[in-house]
Amino acid sequence: MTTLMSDPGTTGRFGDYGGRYVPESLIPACQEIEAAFRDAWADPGFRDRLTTLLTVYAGRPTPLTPARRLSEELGVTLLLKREDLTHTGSHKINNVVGQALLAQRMGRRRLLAETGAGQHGVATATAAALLGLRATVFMGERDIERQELNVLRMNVLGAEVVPVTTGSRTLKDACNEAMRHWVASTDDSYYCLGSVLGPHPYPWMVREFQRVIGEEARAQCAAELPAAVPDYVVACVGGGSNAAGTFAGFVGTTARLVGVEAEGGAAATSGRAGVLHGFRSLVLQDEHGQVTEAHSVAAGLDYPGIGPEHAHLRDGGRARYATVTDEEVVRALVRLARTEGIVAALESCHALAWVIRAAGSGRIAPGSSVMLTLSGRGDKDIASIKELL
Amino acid sequence: MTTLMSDPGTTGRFGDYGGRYVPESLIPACQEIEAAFRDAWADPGFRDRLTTLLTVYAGRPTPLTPARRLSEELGVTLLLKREDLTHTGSHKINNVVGQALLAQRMGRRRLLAETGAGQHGVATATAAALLGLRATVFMGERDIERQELNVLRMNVLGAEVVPVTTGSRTLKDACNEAMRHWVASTDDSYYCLGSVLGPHPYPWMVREFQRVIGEEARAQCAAELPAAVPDYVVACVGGGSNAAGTFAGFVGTTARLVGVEAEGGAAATSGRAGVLHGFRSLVLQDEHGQVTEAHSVAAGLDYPGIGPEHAHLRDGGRARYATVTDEEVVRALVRLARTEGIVAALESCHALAWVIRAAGSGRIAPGSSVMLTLSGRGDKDIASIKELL
Amino acid sequence: MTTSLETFLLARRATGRLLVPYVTAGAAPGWTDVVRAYADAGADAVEIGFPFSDPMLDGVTIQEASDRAIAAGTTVTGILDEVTALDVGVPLVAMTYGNLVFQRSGAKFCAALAMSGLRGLIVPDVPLEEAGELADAAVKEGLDLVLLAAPSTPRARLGEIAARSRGFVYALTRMGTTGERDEVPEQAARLGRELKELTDRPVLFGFGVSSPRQAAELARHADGVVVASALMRRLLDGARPRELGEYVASMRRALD
Amino acid sequence: MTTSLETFLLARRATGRLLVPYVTAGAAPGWTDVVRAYADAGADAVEIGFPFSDPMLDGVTIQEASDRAIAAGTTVTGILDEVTALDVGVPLVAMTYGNLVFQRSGAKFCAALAMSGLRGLIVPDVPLEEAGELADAAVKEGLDLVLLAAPSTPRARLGEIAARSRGFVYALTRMGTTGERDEVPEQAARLGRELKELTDRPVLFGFGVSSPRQAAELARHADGVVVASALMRRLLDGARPRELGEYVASMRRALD
Ligand SMILES: Cc1ncc(COP(=O)(O)O)c(C=O)c1O
Ligand SMILES: Cc1ncc(COP(=O)(O)O)c(C=O)c1O
Repeated sequence: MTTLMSDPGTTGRFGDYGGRYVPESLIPACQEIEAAFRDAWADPGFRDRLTTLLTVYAGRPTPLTPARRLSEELGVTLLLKREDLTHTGSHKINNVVGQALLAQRMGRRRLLAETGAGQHGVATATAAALLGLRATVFMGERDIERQELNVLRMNVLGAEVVPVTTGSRTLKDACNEAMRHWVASTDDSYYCLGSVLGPHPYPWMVREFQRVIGEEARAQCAAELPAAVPDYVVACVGGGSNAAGTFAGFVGTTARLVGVEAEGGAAATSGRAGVLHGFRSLVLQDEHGQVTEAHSVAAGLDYPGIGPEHAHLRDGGRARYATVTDEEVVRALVRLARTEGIVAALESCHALAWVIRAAGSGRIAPGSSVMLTLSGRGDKDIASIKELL
Repeated sequence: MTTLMSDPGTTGRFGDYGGRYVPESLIPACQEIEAAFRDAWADPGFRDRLTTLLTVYAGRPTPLTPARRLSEELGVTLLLKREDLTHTGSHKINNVVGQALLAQRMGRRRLLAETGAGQHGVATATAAALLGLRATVFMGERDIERQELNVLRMNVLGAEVVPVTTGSRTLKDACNEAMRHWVASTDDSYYCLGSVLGPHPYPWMVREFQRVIGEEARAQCAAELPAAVPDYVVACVGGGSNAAGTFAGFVGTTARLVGVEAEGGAAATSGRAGVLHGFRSLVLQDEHGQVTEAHSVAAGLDYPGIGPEHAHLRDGGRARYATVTDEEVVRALVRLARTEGIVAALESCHALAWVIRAAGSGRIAPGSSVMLTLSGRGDKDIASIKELL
Repeated sequence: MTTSLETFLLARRATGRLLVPYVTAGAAPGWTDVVRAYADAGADAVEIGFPFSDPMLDGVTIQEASDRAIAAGTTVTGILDEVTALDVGVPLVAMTYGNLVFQRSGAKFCAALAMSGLRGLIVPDVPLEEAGELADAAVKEGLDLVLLAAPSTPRARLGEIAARSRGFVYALTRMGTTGERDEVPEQAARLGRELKELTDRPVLFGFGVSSPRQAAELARHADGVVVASALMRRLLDGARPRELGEYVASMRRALD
Repeated sequence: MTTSLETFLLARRATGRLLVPYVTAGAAPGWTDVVRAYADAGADAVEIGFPFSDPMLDGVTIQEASDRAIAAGTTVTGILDEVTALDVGVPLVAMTYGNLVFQRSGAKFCAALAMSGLRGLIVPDVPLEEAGELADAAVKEGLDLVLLAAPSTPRARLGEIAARSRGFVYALTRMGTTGERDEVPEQAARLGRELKELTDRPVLFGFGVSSPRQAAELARHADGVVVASALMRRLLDGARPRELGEYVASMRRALD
């Protein structure tokens, strides 16, 4: 590969990672999606339609909010990229609108999706309703219990939510089940994957659909910061889509890129190379190679792998990956709420918790500027942190 | 009064309605707020600060989304003004940011607010946190039970939520209690009223802070519609702030203005002239003059009065006020979700329910254009409509 | 009795401090006996609350009394019927909120009050600016419309209130709502002094007068007091008219 | 036994249809007896599943078998130890997922399999494009890396798969995951015909072969069948090795 965060070619490799580790039955479907995406992405008409929907429907561009009071407390200039203000409340919509348009272009009539916390499921159900497609969302039985509200949202939006009762009955099993279902229905169904994961072209395509975060933020930083480019660009990492989209806008600059994972789901830090859900990357697994469950206070980060491009960025040193504890995250959520009036998603608060810690310890030098992607809003988390307050 | 929806002068009268029916102890506070608002509203510096916060913080301008699939089904061109995409999820933030800036300008250190469903309370807690003010929110004990999530949001934002245990223990009692508290603390506290209600200058001031909805929408309609102006402009009416802000942008055009109330809280339709919470307007009351409770599936419309300016617009025939049933509203919510992927607030779905009915009956002629203000998002309502689906 | 409220109070003031106890009409069965007991205990006038669903200026005690009264079916017409039959030798003053006053019109409300023999009217949510028509109607019916003055009222405005109030000037001891408090606020003393400088009309303190000692202390700065919550709390707790009369008598003694 | 899987199967095919039953290693205590019973009942080879936590291509039955096996402490090393001691007269073929194969490296994994006497390897999530290195390593260890072909595979690609697969070509009867189904899909017949045109290697159908009748029907379009879920469901339901052997024998009879 020549330039970082560019087209990974037909093999879909990011250094040692990525690829297309799927059963033969899915190969034609993946190839067809890759071809359709290449074609669409080069078509100004498609780009226009996407931009129009993101603008008039999903609320883009999202603001870059200077966190004035918190900046003062931390001694750094903190800018928040407000993905929490998008329709459905997280960056997931950027990707889903893109893929739904692609599915429509390919003549597919149904979207399949996996979901953990339910954010991607809700976004998929939303895009399906918007374009008149059907949606089937796979969700672990345990997550269904924990995230009842998002299940209801999907129902209201007309999506079918299929409980997954196998394995740990959480996100990774929902991925397995979505893929199994896809294998059986590639003719009429399109698998709308929710992060920079899965077989080629998904990690690349999802990053491209999320690139809008980083590109907007970069232009907004140029207007906001004397130095035009922030010293740090920080985002939380579950699968890594909001981070990938953010980093894509800054990878060619001097900004230091930091991805922040949950301590209990830190594939970049504690994972080993492995193959899961169609791609090779860093994966949390036991000594025998059985994939382990990730655990964090943020359901959206409970994924035992990390997007292959992140593994590559880590190996090359272009991005750093850090972890924070659940306790730091909840404290960060409350602190942001009380200083800026923003209740952010627990996922996003991982990025913030790292900034708070790093600014406190001097690791981020006083006076530095930090661009942080606030990937989603925290309404969904309020009930669950009730006991932690 | 000369022009409709202009400055109501020092008496705060809209025809027969409005005024300042408050205890003598509040008169200086009301006068001081009126003077401060007149001063601020004429000050480009204040306007700039407000516009900046609405833009970089609250997510304005909000899009005008063409509801393509629903339009086709209804045979009209339906455009949705997306207040659901603002920070905290409803138009309430427009008003609250304005009033919080005013309070700060006046040297006040605490915001008082009443809240029913909790949307205005959350918005107030948000603006207070943003500007480093304290917030005390009065909320009926029954509403606290029904809207636990919004109570938690306010707590996380650092606001004090005071349960109101008197009367019907809902919104109107919360208003009474907020006013009582305000009487005792005008020196350091500012009463941040949530709709176009209360003593002068509130109905006027809140309409001015919400005017941004109508002004944006009018410009967006001009770009979107061949005729530049829609045939109908429709908004739901609780106290009437989102409708007032919307109408303000169109009152000088040929658009027909329609406010939609809940059948069980239809002050414009079933109310009689009366005095409540500091203003004269149409009020739901029994034959003896005791104010009755409003009842609707949308907690934010459970107010027994209507803003005085709406009473005036009704009397003069410039705006029409209609009612819809709870059942129509829930059906409208599901229909919008399934055709457009937007889960709107039950309050906003009142406006939609009327459009669906009127388009169906031919009252809105086929081919007409309708601009509808979607005042908020429906996440807060999902749990409560679960049984109604 | 045909003397106006103001004339009556001025005459009484010549010989001592004024005491005006309050009762919410309908808050207990036989509430008219309470009015009688107040008068017998030495009240100079009695304030009768017409209960309203949303008593914005009242504290919890009077809110509860109002709720009870409304729940028991109390209506303006019903109160007026009962009051018509009531002659206790001192003037009766109605106290209620704008929504009840303006049900039909201020003029009709005043006429009905006058017809039932009431001599005064207090409407806390109808301040100076909104009082015009109502004041005219009251004058026409020989009813004294009492205006309120607050610690926050600027001096120029106090003058206007003092000039346009009839019967007496109702001076609020504090900025809060009604209800019992212990201290006598310094601002009350100031308000009393200012009003006394501005008018010869009686000036009565109201809001939070909760003990004979406090009543006496307040009355030093003006012409007397209105006592409401302290009495209504006892009534809600089950006190009989006789016991309420005894409490008023103790106030009377403290003032004399 | 040192003959390669492919040589062995070609020889067997000369005399009849091929039957390859499957068992998840560790899904029940004494699972090696199941392997033996299969062989005794006339299996031409036995497929041994190395359980993986996330078996993307497997249906509920094999998922459950895998979960049970993992919960019981089954590991790759443990399986290999047991298999080393196992000689049942027909070749054993490992079936597992990429993550277990690439734990250290494909080469080491192949070496370990070969050392334990396994003759073939099936890795459903390692398709043609990703199989390069692994295929080389397998060749080096004398292990046949079996590739899959699907009803969705275009003809040109089928040719490549047929050319690069070793041991046999694993033809998927349908696009869904493993599990029992009743019908014999038309697409299976087509896939079988095409593969037979493209290669002389044995072509075996797998996925959803759930009755002797169906096995016979499928085998008409190719060289034989792999039977998995139908057997594993019985095993999960408590069937003993002998009963499983009887079921395989009934398949055998149906094929012959
Ligand atoms: C708000 C939010 N942020 C972040 C994530 C993590 O996903 P990713 O790492 O792909 O951005 C999720 C996943 O559900 C989410 O909902
Ligand atoms: C979403 C939403 N819409 C409408 C309303 C009604 O208020 P108003 O009539 O002042 O716009 C509310 C009040 O809570 C609300 O939350």
